Amino acid sequence: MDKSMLGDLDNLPEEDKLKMAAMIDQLQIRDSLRMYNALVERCFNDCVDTFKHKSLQKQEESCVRRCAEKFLKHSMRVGMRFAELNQGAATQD
Amino acid sequence: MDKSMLGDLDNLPEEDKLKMAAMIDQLQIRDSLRMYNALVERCFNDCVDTFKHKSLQKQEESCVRRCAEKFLKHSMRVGMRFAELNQGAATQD
Amino acid sequence: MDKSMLGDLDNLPEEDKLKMAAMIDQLQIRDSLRMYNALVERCFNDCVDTFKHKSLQKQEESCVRRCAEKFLKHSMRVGMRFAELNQGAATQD
Amino acid sequence: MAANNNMPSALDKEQIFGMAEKEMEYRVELFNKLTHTCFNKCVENKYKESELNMGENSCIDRCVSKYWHVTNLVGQLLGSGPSGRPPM
Amino acid sequence: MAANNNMPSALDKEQIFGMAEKEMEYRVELFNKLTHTCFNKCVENKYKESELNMGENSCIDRCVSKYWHVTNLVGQLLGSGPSGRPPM
Amino acid sequence: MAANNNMPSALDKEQIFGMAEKEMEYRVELFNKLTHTCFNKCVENKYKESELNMGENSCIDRCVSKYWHVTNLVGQLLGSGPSGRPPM
Repeated sequence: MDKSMLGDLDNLPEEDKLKMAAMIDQLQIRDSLRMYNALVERCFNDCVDTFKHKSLQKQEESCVRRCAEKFLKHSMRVGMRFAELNQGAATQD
Repeated sequence: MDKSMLGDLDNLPEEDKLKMAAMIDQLQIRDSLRMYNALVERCFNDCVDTFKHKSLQKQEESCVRRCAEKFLKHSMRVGMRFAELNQGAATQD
Repeated sequence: MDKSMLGDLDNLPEEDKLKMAAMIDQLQIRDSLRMYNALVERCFNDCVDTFKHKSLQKQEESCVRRCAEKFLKHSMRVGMRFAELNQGAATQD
Repeated sequence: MAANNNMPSALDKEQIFGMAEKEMEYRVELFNKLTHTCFNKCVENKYKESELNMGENSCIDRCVSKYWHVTNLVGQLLGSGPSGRPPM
Repeated sequence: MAANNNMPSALDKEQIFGMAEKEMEYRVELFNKLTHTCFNKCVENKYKESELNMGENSCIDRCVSKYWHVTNLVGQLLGSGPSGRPPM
Repeated sequence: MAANNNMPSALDKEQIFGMAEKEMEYRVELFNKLTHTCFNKCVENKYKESELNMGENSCIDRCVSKYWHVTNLVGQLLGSGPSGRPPM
């Protein structure tokens, strides 16, 4: 999207700014829910492989915990690096 | 979504209830079409591996049929179990 | 969608036809952006496997170029064949 | 988020619709991922038969149950509180 | 679903737009899945060249054709009637 | 696409909203694909620990950087001009 276009947003009446903010909220909710679904799918796939029981076994449960924690830490780190690159703060190696 | 919020839906005028019902219809249509696309992709991937001909070979066609039938039966079973869990009817093993 | 329903579109006032055209534009933009994201993901996955450096190495860069070019040519060919099949112009082998 | 006076404004109503839509999209996506994951884990993909056999059926039941547990467990970790319901 | 009197109401119009949108989304998704699947099946992924060779080209043509047949076959099984068109 | 007179019409406004929405969806999808891809490339998936170790951390940083370069490179090839920004 061109910046000149984004500039036009300042000219929108108050009501439209509210509408835009609501849209952003909605996208963030959808994104969190998708992330949640994707995280469950990943940790289930990596940690659960036997189906002799209906309930999670101890070692499966702790695997899922570590998987989820690790992924969240990873995701935060990626977010920081991504933000740096978006701001042009990246340096070469 | 909090239940108190869903409660508010009862206070919506008739017109909005219709709108909500239409939205649910639309989501179901989209979901069916996505399921259809995903089923085609899966059965194609699992059943078709040689490309010496333009048309489906007999054994590929019967593989696709069995794949689709099996997936639909699977999907129905998952749906029943999922509904039970949603209703808290699940018992431990 | 049933053809009789599409027929109803002709009865829509001018304003709605514009709205429909805008919707199609939006879907095409979304589709292009998704294709772009998917292409980046594929070429990255197939071409980049070592992480000793922050920047792309020469052979990785040329791999990505060939990957993207090849995929675009592939996509155009698929588009032509797909259009033929949609028009019922397909012949048997 | 919804109005307290039981007469939601236009913007509130749009948000209620939007939330309900996201909630349903989430449930559909959960169901779809669960279905595909358990098919991959439990069903033989040579498709020699179109029926699910007994072993596949019991694997599916347990897979759904375990997937549900993982959903609740991850939901707790993501901070949706002590109970095992999805974070909405 | 559409009004019979050729003057669709506001709700009907929204549904017509919605149906058309879903139909287009479906076609786009079908095309995308087909494209990625046939790329996986037919194209060498070392990318030694940026051109598609003859073997790849003929594989692609047949792959698209077979994918189309599978789409129609599954559509029939899902009950869209005797003809081979997608279920809409 | 936007009106020149700084008072966008209803249709223009809908398009501005639509464009902004697509742009944000694109960035979210880019971030998600990047996150999952670099997790696959860099993080040991036996999950013996819940911490990222030093090797994983430096792999992640480089992976993000390389993914960014590939995004820019492909953007250039798709014709978004000489600079390396995504094609919008």
